[in-house]
Amino acid sequence: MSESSILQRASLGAWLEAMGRAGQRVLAPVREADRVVFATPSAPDQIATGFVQTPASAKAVVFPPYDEMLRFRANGEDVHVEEPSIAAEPTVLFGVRPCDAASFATLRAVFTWDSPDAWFEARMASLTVISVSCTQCDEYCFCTSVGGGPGSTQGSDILLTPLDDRRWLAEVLTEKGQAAAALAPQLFAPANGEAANKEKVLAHVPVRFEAKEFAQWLPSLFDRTDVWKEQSLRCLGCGACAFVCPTCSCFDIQDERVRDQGTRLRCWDSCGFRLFTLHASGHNPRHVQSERWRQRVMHKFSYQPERLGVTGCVGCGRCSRACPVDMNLGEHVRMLSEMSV
Amino acid sequence: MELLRDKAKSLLTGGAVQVVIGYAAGSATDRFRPHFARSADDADRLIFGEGCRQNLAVYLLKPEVRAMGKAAVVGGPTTLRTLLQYAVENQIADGLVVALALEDGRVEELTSFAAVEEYLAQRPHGLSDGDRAELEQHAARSQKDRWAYWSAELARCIRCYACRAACPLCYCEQCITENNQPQWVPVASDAFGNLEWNVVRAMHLAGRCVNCGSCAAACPENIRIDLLNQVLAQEAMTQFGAEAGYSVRKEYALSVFKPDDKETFIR
Amino acid sequence: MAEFEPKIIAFVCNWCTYAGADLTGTSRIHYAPNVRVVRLPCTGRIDFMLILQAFGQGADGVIVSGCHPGDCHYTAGNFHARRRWMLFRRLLDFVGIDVRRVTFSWVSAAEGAKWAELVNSVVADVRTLGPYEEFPQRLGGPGQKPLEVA
Amino acid sequence: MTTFATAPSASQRRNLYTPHKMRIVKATDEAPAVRTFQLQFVDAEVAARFSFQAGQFGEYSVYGEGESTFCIASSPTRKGYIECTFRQAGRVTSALADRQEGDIIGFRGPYGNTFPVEHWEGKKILFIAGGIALPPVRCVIWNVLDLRDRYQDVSIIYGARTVADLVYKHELADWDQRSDVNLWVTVDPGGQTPEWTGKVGFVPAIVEEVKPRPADTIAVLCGPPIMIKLTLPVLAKLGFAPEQIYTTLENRMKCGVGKCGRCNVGKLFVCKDGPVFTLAQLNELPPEY
Repeated sequence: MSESSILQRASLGAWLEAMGRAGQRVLAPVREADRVVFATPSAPDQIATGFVQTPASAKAVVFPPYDEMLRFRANGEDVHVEEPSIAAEPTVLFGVRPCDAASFATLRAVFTWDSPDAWFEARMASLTVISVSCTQCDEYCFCTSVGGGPGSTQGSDILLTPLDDRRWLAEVLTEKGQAAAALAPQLFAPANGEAANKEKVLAHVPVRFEAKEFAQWLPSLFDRTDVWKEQSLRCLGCGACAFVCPTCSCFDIQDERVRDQGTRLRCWDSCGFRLFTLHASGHNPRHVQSERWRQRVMHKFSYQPERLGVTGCVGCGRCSRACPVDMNLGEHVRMLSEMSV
Repeated sequence: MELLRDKAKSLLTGGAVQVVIGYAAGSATDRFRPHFARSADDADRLIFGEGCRQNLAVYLLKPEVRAMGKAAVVGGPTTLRTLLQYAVENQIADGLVVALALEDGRVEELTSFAAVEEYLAQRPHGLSDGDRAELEQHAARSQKDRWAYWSAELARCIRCYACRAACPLCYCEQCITENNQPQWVPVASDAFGNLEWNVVRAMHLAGRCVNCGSCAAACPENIRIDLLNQVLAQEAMTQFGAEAGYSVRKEYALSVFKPDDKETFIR
Repeated sequence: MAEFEPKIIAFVCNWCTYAGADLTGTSRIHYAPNVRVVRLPCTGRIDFMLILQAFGQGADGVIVSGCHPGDCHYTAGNFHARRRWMLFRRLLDFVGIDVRRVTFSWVSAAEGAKWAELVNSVVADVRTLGPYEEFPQRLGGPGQKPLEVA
Repeated sequence: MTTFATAPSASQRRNLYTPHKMRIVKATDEAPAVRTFQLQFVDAEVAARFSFQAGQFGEYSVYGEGESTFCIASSPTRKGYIECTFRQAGRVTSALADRQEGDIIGFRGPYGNTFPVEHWEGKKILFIAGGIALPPVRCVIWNVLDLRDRYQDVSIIYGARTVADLVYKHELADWDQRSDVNLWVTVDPGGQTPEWTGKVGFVPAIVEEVKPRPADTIAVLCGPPIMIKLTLPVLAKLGFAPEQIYTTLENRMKCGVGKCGRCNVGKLFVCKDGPVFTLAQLNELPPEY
């Protein structure tokens, strides 16, 4: 279904305006102070370039830090309950990396299996992902170890690859991609053979381990408490890795109340926290940090691949860049996979 | 570096300590990671440099590390001040921790709180000129600008609690945020919840914080939450002459009072 | 538009200020009805979070009052409170919260008149400052913006 | 002020987290801090469509405090209502404990898998429960007793710390009267009262004393971890195979529909792949519960 064409980088402004006129909210990596965050660029030159990856992921577009699930007000013995609308704002996510594009498949697998989550479905349906291939990477990237790659088209509606500083190779991959391109068809010129140059400009991301093979082997390491303890000795048990991670989807359900009215919220949660599995009796099936670190690795590299058929990690490296004590997931998993040899 | 490694090896092989908590090379040239040296080989990986910012004293209260036996901890003045604040708050007993104080490449072994106190007495107190200047610059802004800055910055907080995890003095078994009867500090990362959390964190460290900067270094959103602690440390100094982590006397700013504490705003 | 009537929450200690406020009533002294009094055992128990909770649930001004230093029923509660207030007020100011809306005072059980005067002056001050709209409201509370219904 | 529209009726509901409203029609104090609520759906349409099987659980919510996970303690053979029994332990259960008859609470469910009661027809059933774990077993007991002729002997061994801690006291008395039920009720040593006529001793000891025979028998075992740990070897010694022993796991839960990620034991979600497991299944799982 993918057709390639050439898009002049200078024409990005026209394209973004066309999206705006079509009622699309555009989110892109924008430099704010010393950080690159996802925001609505006021002009195309505001879109950040020359960075490997944003510190925080873009998952908030479909799975925000907190969601109001319902509101209620007491009414004598009865309760008035009100549900927020499921409608989602049409959004174009521009300039994310191929690993981010691939991460939406993991979130979709969790939120739509068995009993679909209405908000997630509505937000995904109105999201168009236009990603930009990676021409540079750093020590933390390991997308090529988990089935992805600097030029992977997985999860993207359109993938742009910077052939040089003037032109993008544009691969239109889905209907949504076609709809986005159709907003300004005049900007896209035929590729006539340029697609072959794509591989040359892509970053070289060394393969650290083979995820599929590792997923088979990992369950047998469950009882190696010595290994898990040694790896997680320096882990402080915060939620930074889970909250910056594009594929972490665990959440908490909390009620907020002021006198006789209130709201029920879904909030981000992390398996690294003590309360995550604490029973009312005080018993905690995962009461030490090494067990929580084991759960993080097992969930992403064994349980999700086996149960949902998706990788639980897209190798973006955000957790390792954000960790206060340099817990490097790619490095740790490579060490675990080498144990299997 | 060699001095540090040799010192660590002698401590370990001599059995004075069972683990030396220091730093080792990290994922990138500018990254360092906490390193638990328990053998001479481990000690060879010990390094110290500009990027070593996580206060290693935080590990002294971790059960996994305590189980290793007696520990030596590597660090600068703020790590040493943490040890004295631990002493004041009865978290560790004297003689149980060896401090390896590092300054311009020299290593000094301090095996008692008294030695640490004396070492710190000869070092400059209070906020550094840089910290003070930055604080003044923030404080000099108008109230409207201060609120605009802080309400925007705190709204970015994602409540990952890396600040709490990285802070050696945030060691409560059950943090106020984990109390849900009532849920004082809301769980959601909304504007009110974030403001409440960051004010509570700063106030619960008032008069205790040693300004090691681990909280700001850990924040994935790069919010300058350390400024909130510094302004309280500065106020505790000017109002009560109290500074955390410089003595083992069982008192710090909010644990004691003077009947004639002066203030200008109580009617 | 009706004149703005500020909502003032007063956290008072049970032994002195609450008794003082009671005396104000029994002495038939009139004072502004905008204040809602919350009784706590001592200023030492008046946690700074209460002040934030009050603003987060719609208060425009807060009064915190208790026994004069030396009179504390628990000997040292107000001494500790004073130190906390000194640091907390500086932090609120640094963050940009309008500290003119937070009033700390000592009111003894005999100072019925002072309580009335305190409340009247705080209500007047806050009335000129206007509603405290910029303070973030607690989720689920009346200050929440209306919901786009399903 | 916004006008509050009542939540759309069940059929249009796509938001799977909105609870159904249920009215407390009967509230019984079973033991200190342990209460049982009998609940009926406020919305008749939901009541008509609702069905569940023994072993399934639900999320019971008090608006403003949160949700709590309990099994449905009544049997699916009893129509028109469901029951839940809970101990007051935290924020939500404390709020639930304050509710009176006539109040409205929320309910989401039924969730999780079930005890395969229909496959047990023609077999002997042995129920072993401890303390507050009788409710998840009771729903199966009444399910079996309401279809009594389809099963051989039914034996129930139930113990609690003290006499006052025994739940469903009146039902224990009913079961005691019945000729087609063998009932042993015990209290931990020191928990008996002068008038106590039942057994005295820990549940594992009583099981050893009763010596149930494994032939053609299904065992349903629920209780605190310590009781499970000490009862399993007794059953093994008596010859019970792991496939014959069923239990239900209690994990911390929030969503109940396999999304919030916290209730897993190894690769299985207790809320979706459980809460009912055979001992054989549990033996394959890592010791993470």
